[in-house]
Amino acid sequence: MRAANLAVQCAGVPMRNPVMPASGCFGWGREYSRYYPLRTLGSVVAKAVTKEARPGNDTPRIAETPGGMLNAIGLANPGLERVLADELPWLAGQDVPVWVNVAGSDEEEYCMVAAAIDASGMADVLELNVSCPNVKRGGLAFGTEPSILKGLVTAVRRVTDLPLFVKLTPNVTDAGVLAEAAVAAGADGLTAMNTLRGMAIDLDRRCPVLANGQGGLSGPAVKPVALAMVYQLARTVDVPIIGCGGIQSGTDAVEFIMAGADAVQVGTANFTDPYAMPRIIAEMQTWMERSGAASIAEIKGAVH
Amino acid sequence: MRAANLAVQCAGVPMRNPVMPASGCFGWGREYSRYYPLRTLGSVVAKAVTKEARPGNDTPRIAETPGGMLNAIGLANPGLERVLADELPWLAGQDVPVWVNVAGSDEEEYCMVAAAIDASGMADVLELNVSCPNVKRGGLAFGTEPSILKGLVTAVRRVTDLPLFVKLTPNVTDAGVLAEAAVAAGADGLTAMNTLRGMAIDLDRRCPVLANGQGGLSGPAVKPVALAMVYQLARTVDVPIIGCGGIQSGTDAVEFIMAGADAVQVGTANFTDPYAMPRIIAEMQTWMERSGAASIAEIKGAVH
Amino acid sequence: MELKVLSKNEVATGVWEMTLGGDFSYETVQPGQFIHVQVGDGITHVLRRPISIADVSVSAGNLTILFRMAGRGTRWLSQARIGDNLSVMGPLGRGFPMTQAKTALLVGGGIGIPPLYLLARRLAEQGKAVTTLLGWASAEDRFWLPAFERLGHVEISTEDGSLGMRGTAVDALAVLENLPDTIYACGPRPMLAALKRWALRHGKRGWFSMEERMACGVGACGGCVCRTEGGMETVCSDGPVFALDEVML
Amino acid sequence: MELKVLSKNEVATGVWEMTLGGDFSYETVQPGQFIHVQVGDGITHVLRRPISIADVSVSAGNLTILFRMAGRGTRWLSQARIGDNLSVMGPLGRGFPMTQAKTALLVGGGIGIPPLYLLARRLAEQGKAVTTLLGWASAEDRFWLPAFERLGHVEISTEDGSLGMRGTAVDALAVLENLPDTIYACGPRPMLAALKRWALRHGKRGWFSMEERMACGVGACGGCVCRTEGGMETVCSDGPVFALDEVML
Ligand SMILES: Cc1cc2nc3c(=O)[nH]c(=O)nc-3n(C[C@H](O)[C@H](O)[C@H](O)COP(=O)(O)OP(=O)(O)OC[C@H]3O[C@@H](n4cnc5c(N)ncnc54)[C@H](O)[C@@H]3O)c2cc1C
Ligand SMILES: Cc1cc2nc3c(=O)[nH]c(=O)nc-3n(C[C@H](O)[C@H](O)[C@H](O)COP(=O)(O)OP(=O)(O)OC[C@H]3O[C@@H](n4cnc5c(N)ncnc54)[C@H](O)[C@@H]3O)c2cc1C
Ligand SMILES: Cc1cc2nc3c(=O)[nH]c(=O)nc-3n(C[C@H](O)[C@H](O)[C@H](O)COP(=O)(O)O)c2cc1C
Ligand SMILES: Cc1cc2nc3c(=O)[nH]c(=O)nc-3n(C[C@H](O)[C@H](O)[C@H](O)COP(=O)(O)O)c2cc1C
Ligand code: FES
Ligand code: FES
Repeated sequence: MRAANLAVQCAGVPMRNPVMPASGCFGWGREYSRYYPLRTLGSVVAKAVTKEARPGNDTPRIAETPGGMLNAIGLANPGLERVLADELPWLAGQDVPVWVNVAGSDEEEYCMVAAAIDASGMADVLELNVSCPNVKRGGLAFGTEPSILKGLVTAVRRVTDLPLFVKLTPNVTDAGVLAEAAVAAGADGLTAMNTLRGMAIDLDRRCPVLANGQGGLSGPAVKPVALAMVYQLARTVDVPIIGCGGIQSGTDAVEFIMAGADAVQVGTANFTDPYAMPRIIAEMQTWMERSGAASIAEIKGAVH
Repeated sequence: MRAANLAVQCAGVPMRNPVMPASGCFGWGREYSRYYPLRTLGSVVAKAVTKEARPGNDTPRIAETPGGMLNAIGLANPGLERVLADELPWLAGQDVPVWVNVAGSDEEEYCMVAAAIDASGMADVLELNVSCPNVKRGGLAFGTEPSILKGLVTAVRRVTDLPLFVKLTPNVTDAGVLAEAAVAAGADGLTAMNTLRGMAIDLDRRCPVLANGQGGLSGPAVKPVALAMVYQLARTVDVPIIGCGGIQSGTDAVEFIMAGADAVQVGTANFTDPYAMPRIIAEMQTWMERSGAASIAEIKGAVH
Repeated sequence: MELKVLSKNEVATGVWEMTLGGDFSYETVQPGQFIHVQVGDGITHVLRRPISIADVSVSAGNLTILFRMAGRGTRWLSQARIGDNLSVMGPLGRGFPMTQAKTALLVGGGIGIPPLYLLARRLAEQGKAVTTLLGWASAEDRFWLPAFERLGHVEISTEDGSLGMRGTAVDALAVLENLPDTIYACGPRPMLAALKRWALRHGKRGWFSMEERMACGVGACGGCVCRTEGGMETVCSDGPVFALDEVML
Repeated sequence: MELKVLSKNEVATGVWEMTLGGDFSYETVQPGQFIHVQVGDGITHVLRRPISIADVSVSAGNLTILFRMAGRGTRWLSQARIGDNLSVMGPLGRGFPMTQAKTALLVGGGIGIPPLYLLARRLAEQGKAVTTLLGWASAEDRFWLPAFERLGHVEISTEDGSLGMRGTAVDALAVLENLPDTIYACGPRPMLAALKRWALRHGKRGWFSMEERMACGVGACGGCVCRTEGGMETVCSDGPVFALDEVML
């Protein structure tokens, strides 16, 4: 048994370990701080923030599926102003890097939110959620068309010097092309992946379970899809990659690291077990020590 | 309790019920005929056939994942000639419609195989597997680029009058566009869906589990993705749709019918339970009688 | 935390009473709060199931839940054996507030009835006059009726008229002789909507416990919101109990 | 079909012996055939697990398997309780052929040993002289050693040398006094490859039982192929037993 050091650097941001929550699955951090101190984590990732408050979709917003779940929260958030006033100040005092997930309906909104969060000094990393439909370009998601994505990342890059991650959607023919567009436009890293498009049906009521009809699939069911995406991106671009999708255990996390990820995000598993992330960190430590891996760098990309 | 009639017609082919195996998951039918007579089923769908025999990929070809499995069989089949001589004659004598899944590396191969199977008189329906890489067009799968798909379906349509189904891949940005291309080129129906791209990693060996690296994800894990795709296609095109992906029970099958499918295919569930399809048929019957649905037509598309 | 199954009884067809013991903050439990119970191994079910705390014994160190086998998750729960450990989060949410009111009307429909028991007991212990209207589909669905009867006056209604009056718990409002100071209710949405109209018409205040599909159970995911006069609020942490004049039905 | 767990014993650390009874075609079982066992509820595990039939009693109507807890599926199996029903397909595959040979050499490594037991018993019953080479990682991993010893001569090897000679079962070939007519083997691929070289060198024929990840178990999915001189063949239905000169290792 060799001691293992889990510390990593992601786009220049030092983290105690490579484990952080997935956006939207950890509120503003406060909700889980009664379970463990947030500085247990490598970083904290906040919910998607938009310029104005958004109520989100009607309920039901949640459906369970085999090995996973669907959500259609609809970017519900209190809006930039209240996030800056009520949520980030607390989070910024927790001695852990803060990632803020930024969303919008057009380039201006993304830029405006990104610039304001940068200016507040309360975020360490910005993560662009590009699964939102682009209202000015026929509702096509920002993350599905390389030229639109390039335009968006170029615009946001101009207004912030914070490390900029782009969170890619798996609902595309070739994520590699989108990744290249994001990196060419100045993204410092990529998060793979957001949810898969899915649906559940309520047989008794003869309608979709979710009020919104469709939703985003997450949880262990999607893990193989996310692993394949991380593996592909690691062969395509040369920036840090955050693996995300179905991670429930320390060995799941190590699999993503071996596929080429620098760090991982944990979403749905927090709902199954509020202590999921501290447990995952401990399990990674144990696995590494048993296997004689002294650092994350030693196993990163091992399967390539 | 009203009696329920499960019989359906798909592109003119009458079936006793809407349940058939998914290609590649039921061999040539013979393997499961020791468990129940094949005429229990609505149809039988054979494995993918190519012009020449193909050995397929190296092993491991199979990996289990949470709620699903990955496969990378690699179109292993004995080739057209032996399929016509050894496999289809038996299957054609089983008093059940026969679907043959056709694959190839270029348009000529698809056309040649389709024409020969049509000429043999031993198939009732052809199903084009368009997830194969197109060797003449840079290895891009036939099913990912509308113009390539249109060309392929147009070409095959010219050589056969058999009902022609196109089996779509979910690994695209917008399956609706591919569906429209297939229908415009003369497809009589669509099967949704083939497998999702995925990967599993063997931590001990520090390499992908599958010899091929990537594989196709199937099983209950993908059911929400398949349901969303069927729902979308039912709103996009006006041809029969075969729902496929993660169906394990009669209520799963009814969900696909309600999403807009005319019939369903069952793949992975055959491995979990060799009696899966007769059980699914019985469960559909029970569900329909309990819910007062007299026919499949009565519930088809109910959630729209 | 892990709680051990101490006892388990089917109190009506498909309705189970289960007592759980172990390390838990029993002394802080408010009526209307719930536990969030893991079902299965984390793959078959990734989501926990919210179940109200029907009763609690601080001295014995246990709590009781009552649940209906509604689907796969509650079926799993009904198959837990005595001695098994369950992973439980809680007590979660904000419960029914105790007010200065002297008389309380409790209205429960079907599987909305469990949280009202602990409430009725606490109110009775404070010397309040408790009237309870309980509604079930049919006589054989009833559970814990004698327990409620020990705590105050009870009116029963069943949809098929097989016990008490025919109709829902709300229909029993018609037979009330005196109007109560405060209303507490839990049950199907249409029942709550009808009760809200009645309460507003009679100028009564009160609290409703709401149901919504949940993921996190702690206010972090935004899955379980309900519309209130103040905007969208989470059922799991702003609720499940809301003032009847605030919640939009 | 459903078979009931009749007994269950941990015969070495992490290695379980389990006897299953119920409706099954016991009389047709050939040594080397396997059962395909469902683990879990069809979601956590969509694939069955292939396990060799280690022994069978036609008169008592039961069969015995021996399995190592290798991962999640076999862990689930090891947690089955006596009286539980397991969903089992089988007997599947083509077993070891019985030949005219008078002397047989059986070579088994680790968890490849189980199918050799029924084979040894059948050979011994036919009056053949059976020599068995058994290899384990370490002395405490051994199981069913006395059972094999009752059927013929046994040579043991362990990788750490804690029992018998140090090395693998194949290394024990060196101590054989007489060469056998036929060879039967099951175990890790490198062991089989070494044995194949030895057999070809000595002009011996024989059969190997192969392992591959399986889905259907009946030759329908093409998942479990192995390369032979005749092309790709399925381990589940063309095998698991192949002639040693046919199978490519
Ligand atoms: C605050 C609160 C307290 C509750 N207290 C009780 C109680 O004391 N006794 C009791 O029997 N039931 C109670 N319920 C309802 C109970 O949570 C559901 O019946 C249960 O979650 C159904 O799970 P299932 O897997 O059996 O059903 P399925 O229909 O298979 O569940 C699928 C998914 O839908 C969710 N779901 C289904 N029905 C409901 C519902 N009515 N409310 C919320 N989520 C639902 C499940 O949690 C799961 O995520 C309560 C619900 C809430 C929100
Ligand atoms: C014909 C045959 C006979 C067998 N007989 C026995 C026996 O008698 N006793 C015994 O202990 N084991 C036997 N095995 C191996 C046994 O099937 C695996 O150990 C078991 O499937 C592992 O499952 P798991 O879920 O515990 O492991 P995991 O590694 O979690 O399994 C993941 C997946 O890989 C497959 N897999 C993993 N290891 C193997 C393997 N070595 N061979 C085939 N598939 C594998 C599993 O079936 C499953 O689909 C046999 C295998 C075959 C093919
Ligand atoms: C309830 C819920 C809310 C989510 N909200 C967001 C969000 O606001 N922004 C975002 O980029 N991703 C969001 N996601 C996606 C997750 O961050 C993550 O990419 C996805 O769930 C896959 O990871 P998992 O399988 O670990 O959950 C959300 C997911 C869930 C389940
Ligand atoms: C082992 C295996 C082999 C397959 N072979 C083929 C094939 O030859 N042709 C094809 O179109 N689809 C093939 N598929 C995909 C299935 O037909 C089906 O589309 C997919 O598995 C989803 O359905 P399921 O979740 O019910 O398995 C195969 C799937 C599996 C698991
Ligand atoms: S369940 Fe997550 S906010 Fe209520
Ligand atoms: S497991 Fe399907 S062919 Fe062998």
